[in-house]
Amino acid sequence: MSAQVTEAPHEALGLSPVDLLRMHRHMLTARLIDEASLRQNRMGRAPFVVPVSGHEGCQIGTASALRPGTDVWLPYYRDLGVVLVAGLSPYEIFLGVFSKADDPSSGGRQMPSHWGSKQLGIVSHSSPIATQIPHAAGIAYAMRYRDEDAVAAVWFGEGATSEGDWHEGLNFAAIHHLPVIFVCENNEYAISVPQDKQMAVRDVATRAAGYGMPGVVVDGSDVLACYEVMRDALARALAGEGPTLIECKTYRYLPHTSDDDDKTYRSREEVAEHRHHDPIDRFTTYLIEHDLFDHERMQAMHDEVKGEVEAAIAAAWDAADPDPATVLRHVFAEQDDR
Amino acid sequence: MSAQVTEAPHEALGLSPVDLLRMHRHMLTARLIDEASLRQNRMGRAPFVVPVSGHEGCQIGTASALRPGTDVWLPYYRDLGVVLVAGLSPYEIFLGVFSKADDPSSGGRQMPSHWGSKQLGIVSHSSPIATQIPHAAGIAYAMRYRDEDAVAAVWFGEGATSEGDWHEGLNFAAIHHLPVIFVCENNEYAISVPQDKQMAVRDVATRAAGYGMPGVVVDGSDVLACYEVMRDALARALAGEGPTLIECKTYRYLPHTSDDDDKTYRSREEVAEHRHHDPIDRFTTYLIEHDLFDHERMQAMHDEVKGEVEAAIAAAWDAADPDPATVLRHVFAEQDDR
Amino acid sequence: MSATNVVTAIRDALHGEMAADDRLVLLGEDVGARGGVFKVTQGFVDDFGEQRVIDTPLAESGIVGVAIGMALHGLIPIAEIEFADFIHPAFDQIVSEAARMRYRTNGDWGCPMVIRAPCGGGIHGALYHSQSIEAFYAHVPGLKVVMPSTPADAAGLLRAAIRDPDPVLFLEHKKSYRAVSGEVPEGDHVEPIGVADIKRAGTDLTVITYGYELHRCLEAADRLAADEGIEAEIVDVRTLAPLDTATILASVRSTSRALVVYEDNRTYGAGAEIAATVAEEAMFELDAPIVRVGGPDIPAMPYAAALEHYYTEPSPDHLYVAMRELARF
Amino acid sequence: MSATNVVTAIRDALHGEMAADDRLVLLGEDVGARGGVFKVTQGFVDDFGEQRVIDTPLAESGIVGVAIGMALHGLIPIAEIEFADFIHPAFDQIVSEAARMRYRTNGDWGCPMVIRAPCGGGIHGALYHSQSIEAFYAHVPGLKVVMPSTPADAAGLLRAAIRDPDPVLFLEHKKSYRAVSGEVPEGDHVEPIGVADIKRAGTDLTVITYGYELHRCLEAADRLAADEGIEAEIVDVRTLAPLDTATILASVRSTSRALVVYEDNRTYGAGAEIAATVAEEAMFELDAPIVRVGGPDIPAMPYAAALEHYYTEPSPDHLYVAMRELARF
Ligand SMILES: Cc1ncc(C[n+]2csc(CCOP(=O)(O)OP(=O)(O)O)c2C)c(N)n1
Ligand SMILES: Cc1ncc(C[n+]2csc(CCOP(=O)(O)OP(=O)(O)O)c2C)c(N)n1
Ligand SMILES: [Mg+2]
Ligand SMILES: [Mg+2]
Repeated sequence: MSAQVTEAPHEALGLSPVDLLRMHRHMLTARLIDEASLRQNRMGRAPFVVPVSGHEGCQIGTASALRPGTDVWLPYYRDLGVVLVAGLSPYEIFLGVFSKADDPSSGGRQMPSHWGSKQLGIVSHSSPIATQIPHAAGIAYAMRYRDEDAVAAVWFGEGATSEGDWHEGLNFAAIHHLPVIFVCENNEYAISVPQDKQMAVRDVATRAAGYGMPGVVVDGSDVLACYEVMRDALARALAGEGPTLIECKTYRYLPHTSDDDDKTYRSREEVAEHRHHDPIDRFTTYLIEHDLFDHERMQAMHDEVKGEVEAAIAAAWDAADPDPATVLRHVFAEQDDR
Repeated sequence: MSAQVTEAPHEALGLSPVDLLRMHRHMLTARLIDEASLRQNRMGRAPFVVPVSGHEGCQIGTASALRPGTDVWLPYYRDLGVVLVAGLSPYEIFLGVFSKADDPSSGGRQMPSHWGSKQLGIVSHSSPIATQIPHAAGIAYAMRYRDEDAVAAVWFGEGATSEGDWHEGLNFAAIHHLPVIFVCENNEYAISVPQDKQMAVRDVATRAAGYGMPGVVVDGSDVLACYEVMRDALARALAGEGPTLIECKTYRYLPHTSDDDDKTYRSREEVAEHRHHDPIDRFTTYLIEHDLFDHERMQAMHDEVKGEVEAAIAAAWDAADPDPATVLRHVFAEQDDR
Repeated sequence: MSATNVVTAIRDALHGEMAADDRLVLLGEDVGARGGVFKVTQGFVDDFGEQRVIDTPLAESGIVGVAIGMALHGLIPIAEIEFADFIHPAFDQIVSEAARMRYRTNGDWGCPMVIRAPCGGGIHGALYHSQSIEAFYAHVPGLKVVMPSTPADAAGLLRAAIRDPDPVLFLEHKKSYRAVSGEVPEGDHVEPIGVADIKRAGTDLTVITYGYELHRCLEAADRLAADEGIEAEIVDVRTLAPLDTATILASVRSTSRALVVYEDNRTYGAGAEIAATVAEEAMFELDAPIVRVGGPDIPAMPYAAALEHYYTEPSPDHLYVAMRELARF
Repeated sequence: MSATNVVTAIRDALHGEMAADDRLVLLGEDVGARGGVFKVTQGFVDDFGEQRVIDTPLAESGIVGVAIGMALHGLIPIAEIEFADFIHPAFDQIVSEAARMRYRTNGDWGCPMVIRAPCGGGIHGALYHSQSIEAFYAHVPGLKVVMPSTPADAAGLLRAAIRDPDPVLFLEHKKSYRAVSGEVPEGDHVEPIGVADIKRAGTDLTVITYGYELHRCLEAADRLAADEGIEAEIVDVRTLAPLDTATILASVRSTSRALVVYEDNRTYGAGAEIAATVAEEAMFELDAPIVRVGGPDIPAMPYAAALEHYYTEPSPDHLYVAMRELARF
């Protein structure tokens, strides 16, 4: 078929079959962790979980263009896919879900999905929305100041764009042409608030021009398209051309969190309609069309990842809880800190 | 000359000679109050004053399109010209400059130029920059809710556009298509910070599109042009078409305040160059060209306004100071309030 | 009288006020179709329409700033902050604008508005869904800070807040929403702002508290009375600002012992003002030192059950023990 | 030793630290060509370049947020808030982010940064250029709050703040900038954060204060000693958080009388924590009730001279009188 005769999209992007299968596996891992976490929540073993399903394409697509160990990640709570690419393991994810002592993000102090790991360059974020946007600009300023060949990438929802911090962060980054990439995962809702009550424009990317940076809209269910715009933004940033605002059109298949009831604000039909554009199915089809994958190997990978997730859950569940005696620690630096 | 044969610009705007002379007088009054205030400051009778010189064109041009008694004014400290149009008298202005008990804005509690008068529909503002932007949106929301045929207009400098409140206020106004007009007096500096350190775009008006409202750039030294864009924005707002962002390109001839030394951040040549576009001279020339004014009448008006200002200073200086015994009052409502 | 829980009492009072006065508008995140994350405004958008029940953008400073504008132009806005932990971006609008509008205009402009915020911990909300914020705002002249702990007080004080000519921060302890039930007077019952309430009469010591800690103190006091016949008088502050020092001092003078209990981290917390007031006004009438029991000086409650429990119950029966020790001093 | 005023002491110490460590960057409004509205950073942009002396956009939350990012990536940012009154928009970034970064990551990430803010009144700054803000921030675990009042303390504590691994809010009373002069130790002199200082020894009463009030108290105490031989011991708190309770309590125990003086409006102010601590720890060692003298509960100082004066000097010699009365009690 066509993919054989002309250069395939992934080839044009310089992505090898190994790269593609890694990306696919990350997407599948995110999805299976999501489903397993919700089961843990219903079983009463996880008081609070944050779904990702639907966002895997834009998260893994954009994140895969970065360079672990070099670039810095500023994800938000929805970004399970991003932190998997950044290097958190399913086991570490579930240490957070079960708020265990070894949870790398916070040792069980923050809610699950409040990511962080200095070792992996994942910057800790809080619950308050959009506060990490100026942090990304400051990190990018420090990168340039220190002559690092690196960028800071920050992810957020379309609701976050309404906060003053979002505005202040983008403005500062644009003024100083900083190596930072702003990635908006526009899933049409901020909990229950639809986009038309969040802003009077169709595309968040429209705002980029007002700051003096390029704005790009991309189909979040197309993982390769997301990879491509991120790769280009990375090149711009490294070339000293400044920040880029990327808007990924996506959709959240599940409730906002395990505490939410999305039936109060959107119809089942609407959700079902969006599921037809599942980024994982779409990418699977692409891989099969390009003879990089078949149903057999797909099943094998599925079983393998499923087993990995089940093992992670079992191990994390048995891990030690935080010691209450530590609750007063780390308000300020201790000997070994800094 | 040409103005005689074709319709003159002011005729096209539906402005009568009386209207034009009132506008000119307001501009002249602002300028003479400004100069007199600085003299009072140097004499040690006014610890703190805020210059307006250079902004008269955009302030009186935009303000003159509104309807005193109907529309609501949200000026900032630079807006001496706006509050004169709104109805504050030179005497009331100097009650503020000398922080007298009868100062309509605050009874001598706030610094001079922190305007406010419920009777005149001038909303009190504080020193913190841009906080009045969401207030304007809220007032406009209330106007529509109460079916009033009115608009709220809010003025601010280009520096104010960097605050989160500016972003949040414009976004809310655009989402609800509110009858509010945002007027930016872009004088290229926020105290010492030049525009290129404030934003990476040439025109603040560029930001309007990102909120889903029209953005207009106008020459702030052309009082009639400012009147025209404001008149059009008023018409849009009253027609239910929502907010407009107007950017007036202007320049501040004097230091930021009587406490500032602008020689530290801009050259005398730069200031001198801008003075060539003095909005008052320009408007005077226009009036003379259209036979609405001559040097004699100009001199007469000048003397008349000068006398008015001197009388205002003398009377205000003799007015009563606030009684220290009142300092604890009005923290909360008293019987007669609300 | 009818028995109901705190969240229902608030919803009913709010609904009644909305129905009675169309100057009232609600604005906040998810207050519309979703009815608020705690369902306080469930169904309101159907009853009052989108013009009066406004789903705002995700911007707290804007929410409060817009509400101030509404208040300045004839409406009575009731702004909801989804969690008190997220009120911080609005600090400037509340402190510099709402609280100072009347003073800075020498009484010319007023700002009648209510800001509702679910606060407090113990519901597994972690660092950013468990905070106590009253100490920051009680210190601000021009702002009233109310924190009811029972359904009756919640309904009565909410009506008072809505009818107050000045801005009122109305704090609702989210653990009390469904955990606490009680009688609510029928009809237009209003509880005055600025008046503390003795929730339990006693002679051996005075416990001054508010918020969900009130219920922990009541429980401990009853056990202490049963076990040892020690009778604690419990003063529910209810309004942090303006503080009802008269009621607090009268009780302390009658028992000669004062224990101040609050959930917020201890240092520079609201309990400091209460303890300082007692020390200044009634020190020589005390038979024992003033004792404060506050939360640990850490940034709110951690998530893990074991850690969160340490915050609310640092030691078994810590309130029971504190009361007993003070009574026996 | 050399005599200099507070603003010069701060400038010199800041300049020295900048020269010694290129991880330091300054950011704020007008800090560049203008050298800051109080000229603290005058000439810095010429000496250190625009990369290290950053004129920021007019956005306080952004200033602090960007500084946090810098601190997270190897720099040591020193953010200047032009006036403390304008720090409020940054409340969330300071409280939710800077102060909580270390705790929420269980020690993994730290946030070494300094936020400088000129505060306090008495310089005809009116409501929004005169505010005291220490009470809001001293209550925040994870944040250190420092407020020096002499040139030597300003220089020594600024060095300590810059070298501290955690965020420090460094408050400079703007009336002290040029009004207060004194000796500054030569060289790399560091004053430890968290240690109060006895600025005047005395035996008859202890006055606990900080900020510009320290100088008013010292002046009144000297007159009182000359007039009546009453010797007040004056403790300069210097660091609001963490509070040096040991020094305060030791002095109070030695004099048996405690007067707490602060400029901020009285209710729920920082003085409440100090008074409450004395009441809890040393009540039975006192011969007189604890007395607090704070500012009136109004939103900062009005502009008109007569009104501003009422705030700082409500009655002639009010501090002198308060000390004498307490000593004589
Ligand atoms: C400052 C702040 N306000 C409110 C909230 C409550 N809240 C949590 S998530 C959320 C919606 C975020 O929507 P969006 O940014 O679109 O991200 P999404 O959840 O859709 O991925 C809200 C309002 C918060 N966490 N922080
Ligand atoms: C929140 C806040 N930050 C800082 C200041 C100090 N300040 C007063 S005016 C000003 C510059 C304002 O510039 P712009 O908005 O352009 O208005 P202009 O003075 O040029 O007319 C600054 C930084 C303030 N008043 N409020
Ligand atoms: Mg969303
Ligand atoms: Mg300007």
